[in-house]
This record gives sequence, C-alpha cells and structure tokens, in this order.
Amino acid sequence: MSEEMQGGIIKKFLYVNRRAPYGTIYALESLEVVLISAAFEQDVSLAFIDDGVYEIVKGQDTKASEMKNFSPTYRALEGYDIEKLYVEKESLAERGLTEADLLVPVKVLSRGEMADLMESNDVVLSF
Amino acid sequence: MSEEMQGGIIKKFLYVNRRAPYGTIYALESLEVVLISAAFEQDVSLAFIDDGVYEIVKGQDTKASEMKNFSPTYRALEGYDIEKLYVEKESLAERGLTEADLLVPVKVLSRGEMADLMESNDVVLSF
Amino acid sequence: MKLSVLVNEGPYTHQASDSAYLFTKAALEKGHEIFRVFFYHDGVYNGTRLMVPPQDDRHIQKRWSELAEKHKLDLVVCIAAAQRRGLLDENEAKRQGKDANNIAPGFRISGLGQLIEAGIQAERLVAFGD
Amino acid sequence: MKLSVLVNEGPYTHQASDSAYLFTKAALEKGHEIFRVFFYHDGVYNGTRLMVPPQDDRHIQKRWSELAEKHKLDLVVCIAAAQRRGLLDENEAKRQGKDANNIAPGFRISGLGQLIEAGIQAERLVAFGD
Amino acid sequence: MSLLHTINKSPFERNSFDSCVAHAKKGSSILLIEDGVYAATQGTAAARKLEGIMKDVKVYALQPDVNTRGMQSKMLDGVNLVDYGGFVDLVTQHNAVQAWL
Amino acid sequence: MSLLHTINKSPFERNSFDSCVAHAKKGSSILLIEDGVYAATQGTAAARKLEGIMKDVKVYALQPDVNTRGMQSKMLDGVNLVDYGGFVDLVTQHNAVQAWL
Repeated sequence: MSEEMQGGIIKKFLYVNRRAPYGTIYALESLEVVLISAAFEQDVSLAFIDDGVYEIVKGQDTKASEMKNFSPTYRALEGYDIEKLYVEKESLAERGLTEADLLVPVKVLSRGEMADLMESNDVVLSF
Repeated sequence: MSEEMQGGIIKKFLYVNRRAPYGTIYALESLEVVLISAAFEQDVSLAFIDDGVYEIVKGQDTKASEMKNFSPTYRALEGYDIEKLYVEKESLAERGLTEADLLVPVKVLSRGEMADLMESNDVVLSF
Repeated sequence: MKLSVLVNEGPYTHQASDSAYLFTKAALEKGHEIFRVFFYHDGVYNGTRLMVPPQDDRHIQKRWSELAEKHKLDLVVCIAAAQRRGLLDENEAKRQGKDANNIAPGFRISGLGQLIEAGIQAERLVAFGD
Repeated sequence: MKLSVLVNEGPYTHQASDSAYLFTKAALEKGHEIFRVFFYHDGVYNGTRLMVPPQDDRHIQKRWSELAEKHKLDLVVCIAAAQRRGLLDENEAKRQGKDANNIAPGFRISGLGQLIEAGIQAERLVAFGD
Repeated sequence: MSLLHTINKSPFERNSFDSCVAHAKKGSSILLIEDGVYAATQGTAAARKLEGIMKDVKVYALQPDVNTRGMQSKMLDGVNLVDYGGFVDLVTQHNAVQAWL
Repeated sequence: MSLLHTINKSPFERNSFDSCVAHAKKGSSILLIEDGVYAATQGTAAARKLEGIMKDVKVYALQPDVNTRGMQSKMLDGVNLVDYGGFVDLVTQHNAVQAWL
C-alpha cells in the first residue's frame, strides 16, 4: 500500500466532517477512511465544520448508550502523520464551544479560510 | 383484517408527513401504512407539514429519474374512505406553493390548528 | 402498560436501533408488556443473521434475538420493506426463487397490518428512526 | 476522462443509489472511463442478490449488475462496512462461519484501500449519499 | 390530552427541532434524545428557544445520549435529565408519543 | 482551482444548502440534485439566497430531479437545467467535486 503502488502519485485529500458523532455512523466510518488514506501516504487534511465539530469534543462517555467510543482515535491520528486538522471558528461559536472543549490540537480557521482550504485539494470527501 | 378482529377498537391515527418525496422512500412507504390502516377500519387523518407538502404537488413526472411515481395514490385515498387530509398554511407559503398546486382536495390549517390536531389523536406516526 | 415499538432504521448506521433496543429493555425491566417490536423501512436490516460487527462493538442483531428469547418478544419484520431490501426467511426465499435466506432467530416476517395492530392493541406506540 | 463513483446509501431508501447509477451510465455513454464504483456505509446493501422489489419498480441490484457486465465495471463493496451490515460473499461467509451469503453477480468485496485508490487513480471522484 | 414529543436530530442540521417547538402546545413535553440533546446545550440558538417555551412545555434530555456526546457540563438549566427508565415513564405518563422523525 | 458543489437535500430540512452557499467561492459552481432542487424554486428563502450569489457562482439544477418533483414550472430564472450528461460535463469541467452530504 505504499505510494509506489500508486505510481508515486500523492494527492491532496480533504475530509470534510459535517455531522455529529453517534446519531449516525458517518463520523466513525469516515475516520476509518482517513486512517487508510494515511497508509497510502497521501497528503491528508481534515476539516470540521457545522456539527462535525462535535466529533472532537472532550469527555465523550458511551457507557450508558453501549455504543463504541471512537473519539480516542482522533488523538491517535498524529501517530499516522495526520496532523492537519482544521476547525471552523463560526461553527464552534454557534454551538457554544471553544477550542478548550476539543480533545485534539487543531488549527482554527474562519469561514472564509475554510472556503479557501476546500478549493485547494484534489479530492474532497464529505461524510 | 376487519375491526372485529381488533375487538371493535377504533383509534384515531394521525400520519404526519414531513419529508419530501423521492429523495428518501419514507413518503412512499408511509403511504403503504396509511392504506393498510384503512383496511383495519381505523379513523385515519393525514397531516402534511414542512417538506411533506411536496408529496402532494401536481405534475410529478418520474420518467427521467426512473423512479416509481406514487403521487397518483394520494388521489386514490378517497376510495379507501381516507378523506381527512390536512395541509399547513405556513408550510405551503414558505415553499412558494398554494392550494392550487396540490393534486388532491385538502383542508388548509394554520400552524396553531395543526398543533391542536396533533393533540387530538391516539396514535401519531411520522415518517 | 402495554407498549409497542417501531424501528425505522438499520443497525449501526443510525442510532435509532440502539435507542429502540435500550428503550424496550428498560420498559421490560419496569414490568411493562411489549406487545410487539415492528421493523419497517431500513429497520428490516436489524434482522439479518449475516452481520459480523467488529469484536469490540455491540452485536445489534444478537442483542435483539437474545432479548426476544428471554422475554418472548414478538419481533416482526415488514414483508414489503424486507423484500425490497433483501431480507428473507426460508419460505420467502423459496417462494421468490432465491437460493439463500438471511433472517435471524427470533424475528418473523409478516405484513404491515401487524404495525397497525400494534398501534391498536398497545396503549402507546413509540417510534425510532432517522 | 477517468472517473470514480462513491455510493454511500442503500437501495430504495435514499435516492443516492439511483443518482449514482444514472450518473455512471451517462458517463459511460459519453465515452468516459469509470475506474471504479465503491460502495460504502449502507451503500453495501446495493450488492445483495436477495432483494425482490415490486414488479412495477426498478430492480436496483440487477441494474448495477447488468451495467457492470456490459461495461466491465469494477463494483467494490467495502468489507468492513459489509461485515457490520450482513453483506457477505462465499469466502467471507466461510471465514465467518456463516451458513449463507448474499452478494450479487458483478460485485466484489474488498478493503477501504480500494476507495483511496479510486481517489488517486481517477481524475474525479463523485460521491452520492444522504 | 398531553403529547410527548421526541426529537432525535441536531437543531443545527435539521428542521425537526424548530418544527416541533413551533407545534408543541402548553402542557405537552419534549424529550431530546440522540443528536437531539445538542439543542439543550448552553450558548446555542436552540437553547434560547427552549428557554422561551419552558414555562409552558417541560423539557427533558436523555442522560445516556448527553454523556455519549460529552455534553454533561454544557446542559441548560431547567432541562430535566432522565435515563431510559425515565424515558419509559414519560411515555406512560403522556397520552401519546409523537416522534419528530 | 474551481470546485463543483453538489447539494442533494432540501434547504428547509437540512443545513447543507446554507453551509454550501456560505462556503462557495467566486468562480465555483453549485449543482442541485435530488431534494436539493427545491432550493431553486420561486418564492422561497433559498431562492433569494441563490439570487444573491448568482453573479459569482453558477447555479445548475438536474432536470430529471426537477421533473420528478413536479417543480418544472417553478424554477428560478438564471438556474441552468442539465440532464445526467450535463452533470457529467460539469464534473469534468471542474477540478474537483464536493458533495455536501
């Protein structure tokens, strides 16, 4: 699964996370895609906008809902060299959240900067 | 499937239709439930609010999308003695629609009247 | 009190199935009677015995089947919704000329009338969906 | 141009699968190459041969299988998503100790890497979902 | 007659919260479950709407779903937290349940 | 770089339309498909938003989905109707596609 197998092509992949975790499985299964794309040595960025910012909120505790708590995986991304995590400022503010509520270090972007980021990638996937 | 089989119980069933047709199957499969509840001789009402009003818009033509056009079924409801169709005035207005755009005769209710209707039923199903 | 439960979404993709299961279990623990659990729309997928979730995750089908066995629950999958989506029992597979079936223990396939009956006979019908 | 298609929702419940099919067909008619169609999330349910839709409706699985045969399309179902939801081929069924499988002709089960590859090798990746 | 309304979607993503609030009558109750619990978190437009109707409508949120989402410390004052047993009690205490799906 | 944004949800039901419009840059295009086509129907708040960005962003709607929903006579002026072949052309004419799922 090395880059050689893909003819040395390195593309810029942007994963746009717009959905809350748990209510639907998209956030969890999207994370599985992100991890795989790292194994392909692609240039990976993650954007958290709208309800996607809820994915990386601290203190998720799934004991009583019996669901799988996948939030620790976001902390593990660094180990896969996935370090470009972008969060939209306006999305945080609308939800009464600040950077201190998040469980991973991120770069906070304005909506305009987020729009620029979306334009600068080869493959944009939104789950 | 007669009322005798249900111990003569007749309940007031309200079906709340809030979703556009075709994008998802809920409107189509909800209509199948409505038809069955008529066979059980229950007291059936249909409410169309929010995007549910799009379900009964005239002129649906599914040839190019290859989907099943189920809108004629709303016209057939009368034959099953399902005649209580309520549409919310505000939902129509927000969508730029009027009663003349609809393919079946309905009673138009204000939002307040719709709220009253919701409270006056035994079983409320929303698809 | 006599309750019925409606499950409109499939396992894992939407939390609806989890919520319905935990609600049903809590109602039974409180001594209520569950007249029926009816699976409609993508809810029919809860009843496939072919699912193999990851080891560290809940097994949604098994959980339902075990609850059904323990409490003699009536888990009914809508036939029309099931056919469209490929959920069959042995009889249906034979009738449709299919070479396999996938229904799980404790589930049965029946008509939509069973949902209306669940609404008539139970004192409350609680729906879970998308 | 070389295109890939991603299908995130199952048949009938969401229009996503219809849109993806009609897009793929139109792209082929225009002479483009479809590198791969990848089925993820509930999209895996498009690949069950057990579905029996009403006679007067489209048969979504057959439509995909026929298009695949005609154009030698690569229809790939994600293995992790498929296991969770009960979509198995003969090998997977054997490996998981299941007594039946339900995959349809023209579909194959493989890893998520196939989606990344589809993104790398195709000039455009077009996603359809909820 | 009194209705129990359940909302399972985020008020940011869908219109079910707004529509429910616009239709909930005095004496009815709203139970927030799944992604619906975000509506009762502090500092949001949805929370302000809830505050506006709380004198007429009782508002509940499902604690397991609040915890799952890490929103334990963010909940709006006046929102009653219940577990699944409490959910069952709410169902039996109201005349019917309307799920805003 | 120019992006093709696709929106497949009703602007009344979900926030994907509003979010897309807020992120679509000058020179990009928006294609409305499935329930997304309702956004381009006359007399709606969504249509007014589209009118506001049309000088910077090209707006398309998928004709088969417009017809399926009976919205043929309601479409906003300035929205370009395309069939599936036109959808394919839009994909190839832009550098990437962002589906607002």
